[in-house]
Amino acid sequence: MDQFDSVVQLLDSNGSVVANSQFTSTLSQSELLGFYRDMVLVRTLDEQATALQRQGELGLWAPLLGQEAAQIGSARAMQKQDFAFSTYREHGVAWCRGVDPVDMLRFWRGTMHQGWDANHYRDYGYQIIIGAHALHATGYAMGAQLAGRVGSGEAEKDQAVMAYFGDGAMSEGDVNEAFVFAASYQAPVVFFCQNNQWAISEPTRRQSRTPLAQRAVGFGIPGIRVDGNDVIACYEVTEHALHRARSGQGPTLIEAVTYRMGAHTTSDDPTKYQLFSDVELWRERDPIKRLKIYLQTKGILSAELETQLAGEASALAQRMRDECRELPDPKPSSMFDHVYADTDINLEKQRAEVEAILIQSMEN
Amino acid sequence: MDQFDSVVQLLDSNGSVVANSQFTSTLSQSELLGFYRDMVLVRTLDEQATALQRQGELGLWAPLLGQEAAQIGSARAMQKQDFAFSTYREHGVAWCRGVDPVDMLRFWRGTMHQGWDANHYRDYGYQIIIGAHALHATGYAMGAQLAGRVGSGEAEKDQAVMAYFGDGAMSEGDVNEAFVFAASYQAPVVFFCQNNQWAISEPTRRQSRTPLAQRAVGFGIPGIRVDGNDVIACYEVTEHALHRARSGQGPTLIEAVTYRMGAHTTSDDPTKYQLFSDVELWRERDPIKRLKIYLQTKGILSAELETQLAGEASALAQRMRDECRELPDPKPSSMFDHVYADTDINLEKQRAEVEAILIQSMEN
Amino acid sequence: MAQLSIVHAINQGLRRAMDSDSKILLMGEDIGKLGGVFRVTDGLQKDFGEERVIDSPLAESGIVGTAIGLALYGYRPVVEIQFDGFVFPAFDQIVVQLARMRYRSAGALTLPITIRMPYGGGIGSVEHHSESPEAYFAATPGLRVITCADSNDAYWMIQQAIASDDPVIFLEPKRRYWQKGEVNIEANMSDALNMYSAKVLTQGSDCTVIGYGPTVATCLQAARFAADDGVKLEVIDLRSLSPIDMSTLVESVNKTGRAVLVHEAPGTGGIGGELAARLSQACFYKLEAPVMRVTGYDVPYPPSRIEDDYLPDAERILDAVEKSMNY
Amino acid sequence: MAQLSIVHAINQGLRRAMDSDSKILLMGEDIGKLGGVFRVTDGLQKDFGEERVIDSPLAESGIVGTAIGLALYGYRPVVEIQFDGFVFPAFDQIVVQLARMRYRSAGALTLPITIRMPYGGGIGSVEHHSESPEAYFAATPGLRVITCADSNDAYWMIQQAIASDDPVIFLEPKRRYWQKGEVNIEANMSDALNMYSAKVLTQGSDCTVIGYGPTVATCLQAARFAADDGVKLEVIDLRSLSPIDMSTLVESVNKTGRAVLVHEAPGTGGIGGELAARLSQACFYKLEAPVMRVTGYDVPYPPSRIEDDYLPDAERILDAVEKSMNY
Ligand SMILES: Cc1ncc(C[n+]2csc(CCOP(=O)(O)OP(=O)(O)O)c2C)c(N)n1
Ligand SMILES: Cc1ncc(C[n+]2csc(CCOP(=O)(O)OP(=O)(O)O)c2C)c(N)n1
Ligand SMILES: [Mg+2]
Ligand SMILES: [Mg+2]
Repeated sequence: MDQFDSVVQLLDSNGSVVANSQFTSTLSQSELLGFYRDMVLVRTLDEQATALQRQGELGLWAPLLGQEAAQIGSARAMQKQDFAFSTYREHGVAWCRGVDPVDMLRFWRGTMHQGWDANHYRDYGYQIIIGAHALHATGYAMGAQLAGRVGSGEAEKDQAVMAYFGDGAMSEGDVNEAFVFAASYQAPVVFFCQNNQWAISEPTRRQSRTPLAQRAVGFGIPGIRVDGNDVIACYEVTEHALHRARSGQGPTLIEAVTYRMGAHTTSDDPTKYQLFSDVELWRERDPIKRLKIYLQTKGILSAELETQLAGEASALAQRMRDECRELPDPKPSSMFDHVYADTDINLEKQRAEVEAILIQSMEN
Repeated sequence: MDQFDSVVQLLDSNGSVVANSQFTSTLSQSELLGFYRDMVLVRTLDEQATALQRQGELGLWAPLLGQEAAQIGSARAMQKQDFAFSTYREHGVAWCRGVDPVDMLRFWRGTMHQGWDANHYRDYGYQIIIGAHALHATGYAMGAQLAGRVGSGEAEKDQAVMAYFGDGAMSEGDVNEAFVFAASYQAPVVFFCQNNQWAISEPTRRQSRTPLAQRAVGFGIPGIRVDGNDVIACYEVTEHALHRARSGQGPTLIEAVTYRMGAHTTSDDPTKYQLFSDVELWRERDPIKRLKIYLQTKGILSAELETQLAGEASALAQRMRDECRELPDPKPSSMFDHVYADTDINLEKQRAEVEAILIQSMEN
Repeated sequence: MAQLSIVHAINQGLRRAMDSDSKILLMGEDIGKLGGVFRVTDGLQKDFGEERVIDSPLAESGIVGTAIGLALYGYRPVVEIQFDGFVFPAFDQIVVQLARMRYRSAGALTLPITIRMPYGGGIGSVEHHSESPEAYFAATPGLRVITCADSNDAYWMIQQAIASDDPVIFLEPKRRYWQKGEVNIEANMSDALNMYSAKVLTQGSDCTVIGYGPTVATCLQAARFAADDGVKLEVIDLRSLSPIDMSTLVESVNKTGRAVLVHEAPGTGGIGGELAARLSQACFYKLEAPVMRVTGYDVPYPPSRIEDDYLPDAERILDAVEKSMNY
Repeated sequence: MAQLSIVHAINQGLRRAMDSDSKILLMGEDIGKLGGVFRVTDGLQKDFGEERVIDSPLAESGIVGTAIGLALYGYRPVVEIQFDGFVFPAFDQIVVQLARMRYRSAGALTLPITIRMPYGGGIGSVEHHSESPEAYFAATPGLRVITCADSNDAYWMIQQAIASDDPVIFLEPKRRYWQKGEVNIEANMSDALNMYSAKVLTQGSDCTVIGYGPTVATCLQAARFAADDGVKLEVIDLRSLSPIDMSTLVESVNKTGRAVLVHEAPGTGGIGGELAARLSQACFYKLEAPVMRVTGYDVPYPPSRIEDDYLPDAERILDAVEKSMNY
């Protein structure tokens, strides 16, 4: 299984281009700059949200720190008509799908369970239950297939689906059943596993003794490992897999090897289980740093652009701070909305009760 | 993945010995004769139970017809201290564990949910929920490990566990989670998948496009395919895997390639989905026939032995017919037994109610 | 009018629904060539093709989970769970995902999925083939749970379930599958009784007896026996376990002053408890006796040779009626 | 006596149990080095080793399923489910396998497994972190379901659960985890109140108020408010949801003639329905008013910014008491 010992890398941690027999960068300078901007802003977003949680404005936050390249590289390979199914950590994916960072906060602040319209952005929102959405993604991909939107050859017609999850999720029955269904129906779905080395406090080896990408083979699905801190490789590998999917060649599992540089969530204390030396090692492999060196070396990233981007970042952070606090709390009686499509007498009675309590408490 | 294209075979369908680079038969003449007897009697048992169901004596029966070699070969490789976890079809395994065929009928007649003491025979009984017991087997194997009964090198001390299931079961989350746990803890469990080509009416390719044994690789578990109609190969391959397990080298997945020659259960109508020509093809590969030819050719199986065995078979059938009808119906109030270890007032009240109803109805 | 068994009526109902809406897909184990283990989908794959009648891998969570994805894409999946006892691997997808997607998305996402499931005992089968898991689903906000007791309801309610934008658990009383009855196939769906309404089957002044699914026939039998003794039972087919049509029940119990609730599932935690609680409250001053429950006992489903002692029968219902009348 | 938080009391209870029986194993996600996301198992892996405090792969069905195998081997696994909302992938293993193995085997096989699970809302967290799934388990024959409301019970009941040969679902009221209380750690287990008994916390003649787990504190608060108005509430901590200690409840309700049931889970299909049904029957002539339920509403758990409007509070309990008194 030698193929899984090697990890596709096109840009090493020093920002130098690496030759690869299968993949080469097809990205233009402006695309690369765009990725850089994405990663910087997404890191800003993440830091700001973490800070907002610390200030009590959010109930919880799951930082993506360290996983910017995996998320931006893969999500930027998606077409508009594709659809993303994510976990709680894919803020970078939502970002690429066009979701406003403030809308992302709604979930974590507890004002809404889904902060944006999934169909509008073709991004499913946060899923907490580990692995459950891998099946939704697979079913959605089966839908695209049934609808004749696979293998037509028309660029804007053919669709694929991205299913994001972590290394821990690889152990859940649902993810493995998703592999079964995807393989059986050859559904156009790309499973993108961010192996950030941890499922909360448990190292990846508790879930698997073999590289996770290898899991795919037994299901008859190609598996591929990519350097998850190399945004270019993540892009190319995903683009390749999505293309396969859209053109009717079936599913792929991508394992993006990365590291969770932050806490699991703002409730977590990683010092209990992470080695400082590991974190330091991975800091060397920072996804933003290496692209920055590359862009600077190539003369693509000027000091001026840097300043502009820094301004953009601080404006974003400022807007998040301002708008987070302004996010409207739901009306208490809205808890009865959308439980059912049809009206429910029982719930309408309960709604009236809640409204009466509120009036009563306002009168007191 | 070429390794999975080949299937370990030591005795071909014409009863000729086949050379294999990895495995050779270690079986004595009397062991081979024993296997032959096992298969003949288990087939008799199966036919008799099917007949009893037709006569209304059993609620249901799941025939093993065609799978005799897979079950006898594998189960005969077990040691007394090993433990078997089976589905509803492993009558041959229960047979090897020493379970009386009449006790097997209790479940199908509906007099008991478990017709024998699992701990006594070290055989778990019938499990209906597809895949659920793969986890029980894995947990049991973890228990053996924690108890220090793996890798001690003492022949009667070291234990392994057999987990039997079908090709359909390979799709269930539980079976895949069992692979995860078994690999993670290197538990001494052998997963024995009888690929009988069908999950009721669905062909194996609906579950997987790759050989099922290959599934193991992605979990870091060795996988091996064996001719499931070759009792010698089934024995040798299982014996090898059990030895690995007992000696601390971890789990194995064995795929025994066979064919379900009968209906799924007595409620099923396989003519709706099976091709007659396929069934005919597999009839040529009959597991009993080939061993018979071999034994006859070698002069091991005399006409006298044959007659003796036929007598044994018809005695068994007769005893099953007689004793099945004699199996005691449970007392109605026994439905309240063993729900809990501790007494339950609520249930005792209900028991009294049922007893009162019975007295009342006897009085009427 | 047509004389159809319940199996056949559901089959025809599915066929009619699929004819009228090409977004409707069937999914499940063995529903294609085999037509399902109870033949409910017999012939449908032949007529609608493998893309609309989909034999799935053997994985219930996978079936419901991918059905959710298909529904998100715009399809209306009708999922078959082969037997009641096999629904539990899909429990997470049903109660945590299916039930909540509309709520989670504040109405943006709709999952018009129907989950069909044969349920109940009395068929002499082995473990896990005779379960009554309805209470788990009826206790789950976001799900609808309905069940039919006759062929006409089987035919129309399956169509109503499929037409609903809510996820519906459609429970099929397997031991009544071969019970025949008149089906008004000429009607329109809008003429059929709303699937969420209870139905008064016999008028009676002495005691209200409420059953659903497989126990409705038992209740009717009890009513016939009672009538011989001059006792008039008002038998109600509950039909919908979520929502519960309280007004029909309350009206009847206020009239009779007595109620007996009948189901196969264990009493404790069953639908009967919820009904008894609600009726005891709603009819507090009208009840002449406590609401009685005649149910399966609080044990796992027993071996089939004693299932008749487990299942509510007419005697037990009449005992409860008598207890109520003499209270 | 010691002053311990509920988290700490459970931790100490686990420690004491493990000290006394080497067959006891802990299994779960992140229970080792991290000590669990709520630190309930803090320090136990360090002291008892990785073989007795086992970090498991991320698969709940796998955890419970392998625990069953370990129990068959002779161990006594104590499983942690990280949050209430994550128990459903294990539902099949819990209700179909764990609950029934003793019954299935006619007593030959024993599964002395305890499943620990933080439950309930009020912690301001995101979806799936605030569920109250107790009714599903309490409706399942073969399972026992208990919950603690104070540190002393936390300490003793976890030990009793582990000592029991029945599978026990041990529900931990997560929003009360840090509530401190006296624990009588010098006692013996046999001195502690039986885990299946309800406990009368305040004597009162006007109305019985029954809560469990996280709502017990709310009931006590209501009782204090009521006392200010001269209304005497008899607050009962139910403690065991399966079995239900009916005699304690009936005695109280027969005395007060009134009952209010309080839980966080949705009303429909909740424990309250079963209790109301039973009390309405058992206290038929003594009840002065229908049994009232104060519960979560029949909706999925709402976004946390409005969870306080969802959760029963002292006002709502007092409203129900008033309604009952004025009925
Ligand atoms: C079914 C389920 N079980 C447990 C959890 C609790 N939990 C949340 S995140 C997590 C670890 C997930 O690890 P991984 O899949 O690697 O994703 P990562 O958090 O590293 O991105 C756990 C155990 C959950 N959310 N859902
Ligand atoms: C969880 C679950 N789902 C569905 C079923 C119904 N069922 C019983 S056997 C079977 C097919 C099993 O096929 P396979 O695993 O290949 O075993 P085989 O019957 O061929 O021995 C199905 C779908 C079941 N018993 N349990
Ligand atoms: Mg991870
Ligand atoms: Mg099979």
